[in-house]
Amino acid sequence: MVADAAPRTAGRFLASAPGRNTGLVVALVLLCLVGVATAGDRFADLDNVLTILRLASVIGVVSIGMTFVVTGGGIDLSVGAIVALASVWATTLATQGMAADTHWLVVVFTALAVGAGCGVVNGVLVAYGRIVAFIATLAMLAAARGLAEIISNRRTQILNVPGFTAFFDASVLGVPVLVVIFALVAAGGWVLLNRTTFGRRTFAVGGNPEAARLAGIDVRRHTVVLYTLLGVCCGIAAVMLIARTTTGSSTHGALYELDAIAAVVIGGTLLSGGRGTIAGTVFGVLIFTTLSNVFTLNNLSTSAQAVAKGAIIVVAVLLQQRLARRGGA
Amino acid sequence: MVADAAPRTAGRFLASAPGRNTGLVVALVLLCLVGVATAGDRFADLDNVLTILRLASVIGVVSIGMTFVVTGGGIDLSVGAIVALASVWATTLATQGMAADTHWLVVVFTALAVGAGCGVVNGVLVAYGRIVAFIATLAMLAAARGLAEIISNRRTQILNVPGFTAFFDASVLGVPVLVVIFALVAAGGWVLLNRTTFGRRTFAVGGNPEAARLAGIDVRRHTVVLYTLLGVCCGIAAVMLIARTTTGSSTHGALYELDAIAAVVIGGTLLSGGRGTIAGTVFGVLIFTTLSNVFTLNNLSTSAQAVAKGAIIVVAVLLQQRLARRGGA
Amino acid sequence: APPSGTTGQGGAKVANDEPGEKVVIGFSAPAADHGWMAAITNAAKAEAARYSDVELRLVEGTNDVNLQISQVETFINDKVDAIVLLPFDGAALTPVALKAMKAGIPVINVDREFDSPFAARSTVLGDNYGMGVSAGTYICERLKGKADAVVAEIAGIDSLPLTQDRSKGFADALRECGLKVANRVAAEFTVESGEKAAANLLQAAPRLDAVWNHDDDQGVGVTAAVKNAGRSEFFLVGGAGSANVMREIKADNGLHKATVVYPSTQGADGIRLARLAVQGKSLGDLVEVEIPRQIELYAPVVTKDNVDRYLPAAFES
Amino acid sequence: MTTAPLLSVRGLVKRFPGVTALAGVDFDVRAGEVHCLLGQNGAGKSTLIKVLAGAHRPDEGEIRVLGEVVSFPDPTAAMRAGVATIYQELDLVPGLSVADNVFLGHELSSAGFTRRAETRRRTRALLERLGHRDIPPDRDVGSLPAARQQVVSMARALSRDARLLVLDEPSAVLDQDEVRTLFGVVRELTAQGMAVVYISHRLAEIREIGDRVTVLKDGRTVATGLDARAVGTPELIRLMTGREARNAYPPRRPVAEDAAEALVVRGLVVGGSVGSSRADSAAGTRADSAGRAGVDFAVRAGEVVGLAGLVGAGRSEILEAVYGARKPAAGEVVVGGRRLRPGSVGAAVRAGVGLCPEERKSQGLLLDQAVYRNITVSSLPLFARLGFLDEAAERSRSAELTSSLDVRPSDVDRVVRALSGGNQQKVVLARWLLRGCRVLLLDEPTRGVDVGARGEIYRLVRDLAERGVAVVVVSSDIEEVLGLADRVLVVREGVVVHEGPAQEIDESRVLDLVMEGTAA
Ligand SMILES: Nc1ncnc2c1ncn2[C@@H]1O[C@H](COP(=O)(O)OP(=O)(O)OP(=O)(O)O)[C@@H](O)[C@H]1O
Ligand SMILES: Nc1ncnc2c1ncn2[C@@H]1O[C@H](COP(=O)(O)OP(=O)(O)OP(=O)(O)O)[C@@H](O)[C@H]1O
Ligand SMILES: [Mg+2]
Ligand SMILES: [Mg+2]
Repeated sequence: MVADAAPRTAGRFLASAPGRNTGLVVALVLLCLVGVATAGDRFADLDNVLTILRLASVIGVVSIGMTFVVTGGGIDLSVGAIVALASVWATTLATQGMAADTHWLVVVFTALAVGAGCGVVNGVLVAYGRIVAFIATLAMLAAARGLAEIISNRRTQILNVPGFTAFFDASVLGVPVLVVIFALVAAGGWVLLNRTTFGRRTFAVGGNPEAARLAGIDVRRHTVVLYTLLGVCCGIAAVMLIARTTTGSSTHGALYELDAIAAVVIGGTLLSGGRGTIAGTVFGVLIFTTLSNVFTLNNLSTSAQAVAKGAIIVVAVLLQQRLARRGGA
Repeated sequence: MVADAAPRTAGRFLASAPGRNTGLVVALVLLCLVGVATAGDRFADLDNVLTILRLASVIGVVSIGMTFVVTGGGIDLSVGAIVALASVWATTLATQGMAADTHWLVVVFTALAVGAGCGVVNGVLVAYGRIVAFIATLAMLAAARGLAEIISNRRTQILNVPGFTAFFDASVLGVPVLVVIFALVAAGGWVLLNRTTFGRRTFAVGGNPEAARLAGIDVRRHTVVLYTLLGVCCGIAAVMLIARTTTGSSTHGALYELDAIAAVVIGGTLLSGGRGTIAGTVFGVLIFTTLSNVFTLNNLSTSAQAVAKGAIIVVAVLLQQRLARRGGA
Repeated sequence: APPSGTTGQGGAKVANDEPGEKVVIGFSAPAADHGWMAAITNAAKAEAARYSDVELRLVEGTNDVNLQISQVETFINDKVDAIVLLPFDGAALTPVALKAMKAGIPVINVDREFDSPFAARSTVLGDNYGMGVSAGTYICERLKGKADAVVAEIAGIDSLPLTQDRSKGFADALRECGLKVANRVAAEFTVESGEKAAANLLQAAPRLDAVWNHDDDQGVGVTAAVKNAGRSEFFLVGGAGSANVMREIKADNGLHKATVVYPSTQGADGIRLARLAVQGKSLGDLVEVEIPRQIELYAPVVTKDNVDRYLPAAFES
Repeated sequence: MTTAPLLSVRGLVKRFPGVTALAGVDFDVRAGEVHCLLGQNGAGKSTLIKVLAGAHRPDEGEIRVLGEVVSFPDPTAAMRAGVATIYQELDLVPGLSVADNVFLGHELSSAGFTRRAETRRRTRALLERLGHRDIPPDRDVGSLPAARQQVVSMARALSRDARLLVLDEPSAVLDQDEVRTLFGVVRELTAQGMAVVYISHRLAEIREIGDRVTVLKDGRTVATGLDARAVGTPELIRLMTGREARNAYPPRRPVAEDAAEALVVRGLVVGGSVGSSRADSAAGTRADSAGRAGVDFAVRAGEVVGLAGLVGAGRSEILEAVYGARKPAAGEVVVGGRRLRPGSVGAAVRAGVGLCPEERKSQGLLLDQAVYRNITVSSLPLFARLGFLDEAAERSRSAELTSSLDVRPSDVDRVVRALSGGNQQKVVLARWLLRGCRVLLLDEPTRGVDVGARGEIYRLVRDLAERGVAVVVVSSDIEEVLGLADRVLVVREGVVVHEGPAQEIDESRVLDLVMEGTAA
């Protein structure tokens, strides 16, 4: 027992909450080393780091929301479409008109409300309609994109609300507002998942819905709330995307569903539900974003990027698993 | 333990294998009625039916393979990319050269071999690398598309092998060869899933992998075979697509993963594994294909189509479920 | 509605516009997942609406060649009078276009060319290679004498052959004046992807002199990214020719100094040609009795000097 | 006394599609008593308590609490009325900590934030009361052995302010020592006026803890309010089964001296990945794999060997290692003279080894598949020609087995999930009967099995042994090990501490052996 005290301490650490992400941290650090080695100062530059973070922030917010839904045993394929719909709706002339007359917060609230609304519909279809989440949200994907196209008439809608741009273009102590929002959503998500009754119940609903029901949890209502939460995250992401591109468009958010789910799963959240980690998701998002940054800095062709991306995902996951297994998790 | 007789007969039927698909049949029939009502003879026309079937056949073959993987508790996001890679590889100049010198079957075998190879890689990553299927096949998706682009140099490759086209353009008793292939794959899939030890083990592996392992099934090897089977199906689909378009291209098979999984799930196969039906999958494919045909005939705008599609999916599933529930399944 | 007194975009009112026998035209194009493609479909729709004798069958835009093939098959089953086809992949749609032609339905091929001359009655071609050449030549001119100039390229969907053509033309033209593409990224023709690609590109290249962006719709995102990064040392050349960018060029208050038109009215041209072909009419300004086999569109560079000519025909992204 | 009983049930009916699980149940529970429910597997006990817990809605009948008619549309309503339940199937959430599981659904929180320290403190207190200060409140429940999970379930029931505590076979996964602790708690609770409904198939327990007994048969009350201490065992068995009781343990036949050794285990050290991760939180009660002596034993054809020991002594680990389901750190397994490839289930099965695992739901059964498919899953080649299955043959062979094992209902097309716990166990047994093994490993084969069926299983084991099968039985019921086995191995901390013929040892001696060293 004395003999293997050291490895055991290591094992303990690796199995602990921060330790469980060691593999991800290692993968990210390796990626950064590759970045520095191949692109030098252009990579290890404050501006570049901020660029990466800014790029990560939009999909990051969606992924945080997705972490809740997946932990709660669901899945949502419609996130990209919801982002598109919310961005379009929030930049319709009517909304912009209202914002110009009153306050740019109208734009923000419209996006959040549209996101939440779509989330509620998803949740109700899944929880009360008992439609498999995959199918229900696939239907929402089709419908929301179609609606976004109809509303925007497939035009890119350009935002013209001065206060809005001023607010989101600003920086707080050198950190862009978008990154601050991502950080706040991540922190809020972490607290919500790990420190509140709601979070506990989310694990229960995802891990063993029958047990959750027997424990007196209203599983269906909880499910609706989870999808709504993700919808609101999509609304936030839409606002961020409007700020970043100064537009609303039915083409926004393309393939977000795959990106978000990939970040969530690579972060260690179980697709079957019952286990989820916000920190893991944040690392997952950062890994994917850094990867494409390193590729671009190196001027890699898109095809080579794709092949390399596939290989790197596999290596990162294997690494993560070996480390986690040693931690005996 | 005494049961009421009359409802039971009805219930028995609805719960039986053909009965379980009643909802799907009803949905398909309704769809056809809508088609006849809105497009009349243009819908209920032999040529149109063949058009629907031809369209269904490519994605149909992929969906049959997907049914096996999903029933076995897995998922494969890389099918579209594998179709693209197989189509490109089978139409490289080298392959075509060999085919011209020897036999067009070279093209066919290349496509099948590439599909099988990708399937083996997927299976090994999932079963032996223990990488979550979602992530492993996502990596394959990126890598295979990238590879297809590299091989084809992002050019569409045009097939110039006369025997090939002649064979696949033919009809058997008025039924196009592509449709015949789909029918054969579906029939073979049905027999394999429902009448063989392999199929039975697939249900076991998907239903409870631990129990399957303790019952003496080599779960990992079985999983590899399942993914390989799907890879071969992708190879067949690639051949069919080459025949239909006379080209191989890295853009082939876009979003097949969503289409195939949607067809499989709407058909009644459980995404969590352990339950799967080939007939349901065939109906699922036909529903989606007929839907788009009815839309085409009716001149609906793309956006309105998307919204309608979303709504119809939800209605179809709810219908299916109500009927299934009455069957007490 | 009967043909109104107003003329189509850029077209002249000619005797050809007089109503003739009724023509049913099937129109199929790739998914309208970016502004230019949406404009193509919208322009085609608007063009068809101008003629009382045209009935347009518009089907779901799709990037699945298999689905597009079946749409054309449906047109054949329906015995439409003509088919206007903007194929997702020209080569892949060739067999079914051949089938349509064999069935006696004239096919007007738009933008992406079939690989068989028998597959289309007439072809309206955008000049993708020429577009790259135009952009490259313009950049060469503006950067004249700057041998160490850094030129970057933001391409569109990289897996499409047309993107390859554009890039090739661009590289060839730059080579003429001794420049080369220092950095190249690819976006997806959408605002968001443009923003992402540009954000990364701007990091990769700390100093730039000129950037060619293939598509003005993604250009909205590119502009936003440049603004976010606070960069302004270079100029932008757009592509496709959206009204937004042209207005910016006209005002001369932004980074865009020029854009290379890739006409989004090709679909509309296709509709007109289809109608004429079916009605047995010829092109007004040609002496020929029949419409020509092929029309290759020009890819002009729009600058502050000539923007007024192009603005009316530009598409709103 | 004239006061209304705490709980009174009249004419309760519950139908499932195709089955009437409760066909009219009446019984009363008084405050302060332990009311035992008895009945064969599938009699409807669990269904009854699920109705009482609000998990199922009854089709007919009424429930009164203190004379007032109540209805429990959902579990919350039942909990509010003071009913706390421990279900037969563990209803915990893996991935959540012990403390979180205990307070799931009634979390200690302020403004939505969980009060984690308080939750831990109260969980620790509850566990201590159940005699398990060794379970850390922060531990992920999914990583605990089943027996520990049962304790957590109990802590959870206690954490609710209940007037009526319902326990559905809580003792099935516990060893004798733990059952004693449980009884202590139950007595303490009833002394405070709480009523307890207790379900068990072990009649000795009923006699020890119960006050009154209600017997269910085919979903109906056949006797109620019997005095638990007065009523005789044969009488209870007759009420439950409708048949006369038979001698539980069939007679042993001496094993032929020259019988070949079917299974030989040499120097087996189990410290596989799963075991070692558990070991570190067992708080040093277990020796580490390093320096631990291996396990040696041999089983001759036709011999039944029993492994006795406390829960967590490592008996299941040994069986799993023999079966190849777990890779041993050292040692070898020889079956029929051939050494098995370690860590390969396939090799073991091919050599003729079968295992009925301890946790039948997660390890043994394909819950959503038909009974016959569960039975034939290990013997598919028997029914296949060129890979094609003869389903009719599968069904008829399975039906033979289910009727000989008295599985109820005997319909082989029913999904296993809808069977009662005991019947599910029989399905797992049927699987290996069908395959026909040389060596059969049974881990807790009678867990949750009713008395009648238990006797049948014993006879079955004997039958198999007489036909030359080598059987290894693990059971936490020491009496059962002694009654059934020819030879007994006592396992403690992964090591065999005693080996000898079953007749030459008695229960108290075994208890001494298993407890030694852990008593402190
Ligand atoms: N969810 C269900 N669906 C269908 N039938 C069910 C369901 N639950 C129980 N049954 C059936 O109801 C009957 C009673 O089962 P129950 O679980 O109440 O028995 P039990 O007395 O608890 O048996 P055991 O001692 O084996 O636990 C059985 O025939 C069983 O098959
Ligand atoms: N209180 C405990 N907490 C955590 N792990 C424990 C505890 N008690 C035992 N274990 C672990 O359980 C494992 C042995 O379990 P195993 O199931 O093999 O025992 P068993 O004798 O078969 O008991 P059971 O009768 O429960 O099956 C060992 O790895 C041991 O470390
Ligand atoms: Mg029970
Ligand atoms: Mg055990």
